Amino acid sequence: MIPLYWYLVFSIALFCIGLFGVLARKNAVAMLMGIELMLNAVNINLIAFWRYFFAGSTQTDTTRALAFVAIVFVSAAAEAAVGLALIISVYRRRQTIIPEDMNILKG
Amino acid sequence: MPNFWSDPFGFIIQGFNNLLLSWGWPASTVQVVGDALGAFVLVAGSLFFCLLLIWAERKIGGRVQDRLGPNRVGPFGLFQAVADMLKIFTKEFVTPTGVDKVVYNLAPILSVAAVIMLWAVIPFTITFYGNDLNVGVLYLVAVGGLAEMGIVMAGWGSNNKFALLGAFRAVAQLVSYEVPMVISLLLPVMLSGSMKLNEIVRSQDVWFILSAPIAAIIFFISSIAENGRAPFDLMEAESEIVAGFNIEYSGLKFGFFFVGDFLHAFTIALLFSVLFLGGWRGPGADQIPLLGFVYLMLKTTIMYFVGLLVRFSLPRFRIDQMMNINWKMLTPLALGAVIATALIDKGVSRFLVTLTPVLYAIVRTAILLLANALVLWTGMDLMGNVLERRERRVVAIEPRPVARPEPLPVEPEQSEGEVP
Amino acid sequence: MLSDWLYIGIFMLLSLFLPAAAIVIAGILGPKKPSPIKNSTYECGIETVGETWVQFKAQYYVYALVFLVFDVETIFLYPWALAYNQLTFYMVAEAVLFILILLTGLIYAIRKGALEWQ
Amino acid sequence: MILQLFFIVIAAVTLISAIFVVTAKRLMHAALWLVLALFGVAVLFAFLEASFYAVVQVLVYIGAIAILIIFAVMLTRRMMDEKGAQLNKGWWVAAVAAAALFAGLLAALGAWAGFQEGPGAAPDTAVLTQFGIDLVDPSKVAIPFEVASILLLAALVGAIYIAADKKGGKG
Repeated sequence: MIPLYWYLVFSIALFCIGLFGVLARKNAVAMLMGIELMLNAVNINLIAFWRYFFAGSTQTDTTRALAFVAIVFVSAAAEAAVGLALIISVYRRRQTIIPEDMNILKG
Repeated sequence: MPNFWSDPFGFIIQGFNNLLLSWGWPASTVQVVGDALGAFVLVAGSLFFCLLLIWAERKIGGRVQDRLGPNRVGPFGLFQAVADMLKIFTKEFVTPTGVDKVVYNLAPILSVAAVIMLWAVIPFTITFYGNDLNVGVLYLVAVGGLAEMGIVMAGWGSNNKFALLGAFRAVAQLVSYEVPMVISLLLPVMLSGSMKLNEIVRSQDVWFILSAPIAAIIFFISSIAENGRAPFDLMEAESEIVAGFNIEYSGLKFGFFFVGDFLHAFTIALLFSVLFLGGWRGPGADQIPLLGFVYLMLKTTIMYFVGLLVRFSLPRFRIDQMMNINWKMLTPLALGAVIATALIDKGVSRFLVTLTPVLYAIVRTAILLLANALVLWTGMDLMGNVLERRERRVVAIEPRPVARPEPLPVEPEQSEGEVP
Repeated sequence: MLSDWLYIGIFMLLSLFLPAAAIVIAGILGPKKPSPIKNSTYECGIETVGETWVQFKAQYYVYALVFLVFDVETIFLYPWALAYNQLTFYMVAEAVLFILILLTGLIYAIRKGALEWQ
Repeated sequence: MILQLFFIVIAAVTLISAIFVVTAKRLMHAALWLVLALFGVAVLFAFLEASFYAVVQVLVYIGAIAILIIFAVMLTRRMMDEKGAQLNKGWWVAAVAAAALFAGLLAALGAWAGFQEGPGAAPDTAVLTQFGIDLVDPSKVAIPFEVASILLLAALVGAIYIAADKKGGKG
């Protein structure tokens, strides 16, 4: 069977790739894609632990992990929705979505 | 060993498994090989079944529009679709320049695969069903969502301004019509207590169209819109942007968009009859599975025929009307139906528990029917004056273009006698 | 559980490969006579004007956005619908509150006119 | 044994497509690679026998969020953006930081005791129904259930207020 640490190593790798995406990409939408990858890595981690420790067990509340994953889904969706809305409105006013150019506050 | 006449599918599967086991293969590989073969039969079968659908659609379309439809090739024009298939197989693939190779070629395959994958979970008879996935209903909607990805790829991949615009209008329509579909599918799951399609069919002693008519209507309308047919066929409408997202396709790639289209029309009827018309249920369907299959096909052809009638008789909606229908009528109605059914059914079922099971089912269905009628009436009433008020205001503002003759250039009076 | 997904996986692979095989066969059978005119992008016959990347209205974004919110709402509603038969009236009322909160979101979008097709 | 082979193939495909998401030159390619990566994650959920979340992942991420991202990519296109380098100047600093984090987390993972755990008992099919009951059970997870709807409402209202173009389709 597949030992647990395979899933954990995979989710760490996916998380780091997402982090690299957020730090290195020039385009704001591409940064959001990096964030989506990181959130997916978190989901994989949660469900791996749920499956290996809580899934078939007879403990009382084994579905707490599932609720946690549902909340991660909701926050990822809300974050993507509002983030992209912000990017579009910035694009509409400043005609650019390169984070460097958005430095109006610098004064 | 089920005998052949009562259950041909079960007989063949059983016979095949025994044959493989007799060769001494381990049970797991037999199961995998059986799965693979079953899947192959279903996929290839649905592709060739599409030929029959194309013929049926053109024939019925002809009759509805008071003309004959194909009748040259073969008896009643049956082989017309086969002739079309052979012709389109030898058509040339014209790929324009600047096309994104992978995305361009993957789009038609994905849009057909999204439709065929729906067949994996459909229960045909009591013994023969593709797969009893315990998240069946959500799988249906998720796979339906993949078709949108295919359309986006087609629009973006073919490097054509109009294809891009057409694709995004199509995706906007599909995306907004998936909301009422997802919400209306909540009701069969609630009433049957399981997402397995087989379980939904088995718990439909009273057909769900009786206890959740609003969900049935909304599911049917939104699946027609999801399929991009007749009243909602803005995607490849001639009056709209050239030919929608499949401009730059030719030959079989273009053909596959329409194979997916025709197959989806039949699959909608199949899903509707499985979810709301009790699938293979009918007198004697439990003992003789073949009879169950006949019932299912009967219900599906009826719903398919209704879909075709709707397609060939209704004019096309404007895109803003289409969006208004969805966001102002279908989605609130679906949410209202779920709320009303949940509250009224849970509130009332406490008092009904003393009745006998049969009476309980009848009374509960009657109450649910009443709840749906109530929601429908208030919905229509609410919708009615909201839409009217807006229409009246709009009409009042705009000057009505009345055909008034142009004011003649008024010459001074005394020049009456001159010939202009 | 896994055998279900094995069947779905095989089904998915087959439904991707069979159409692809058909297209490859059609590619082999069909004639191949490319010509620059034939390969120019179709623009009702006239030359393509300007770059292909054309601008869009924010309208499309609002539809995808409302769809996303209602799609995510179903994550919570489907398990609740599964367990509907074993729930008490109070629990059902909680879920109805959940739906009502999101219904106000929809009504806000309708009143603000964001869902109109400009 | 075959299952482990499947897992390695799926994980490799997902990681490679994730790397392409991060380094793809054209933004639309990055979005399509993201769809493939999300699909790989959905298959992994199926491996972990959380079939509800495998289907929800396809439905929500690929059906909604990927389409939203593709719409946003389309709405904010400019010819000039495509030609320039997609990675900003200090990209190697980011690469080093990510690699350091990867090594650090691996070390922490190595130190953790419960490693040789084989998978526990498979979840029975009623776990989803139990999850449904717990969602509305006040003593269990009813509060996050309602808070999630408020979060969704806030996201919907905020995003609509920001995105709806006020000057009549100038966007």
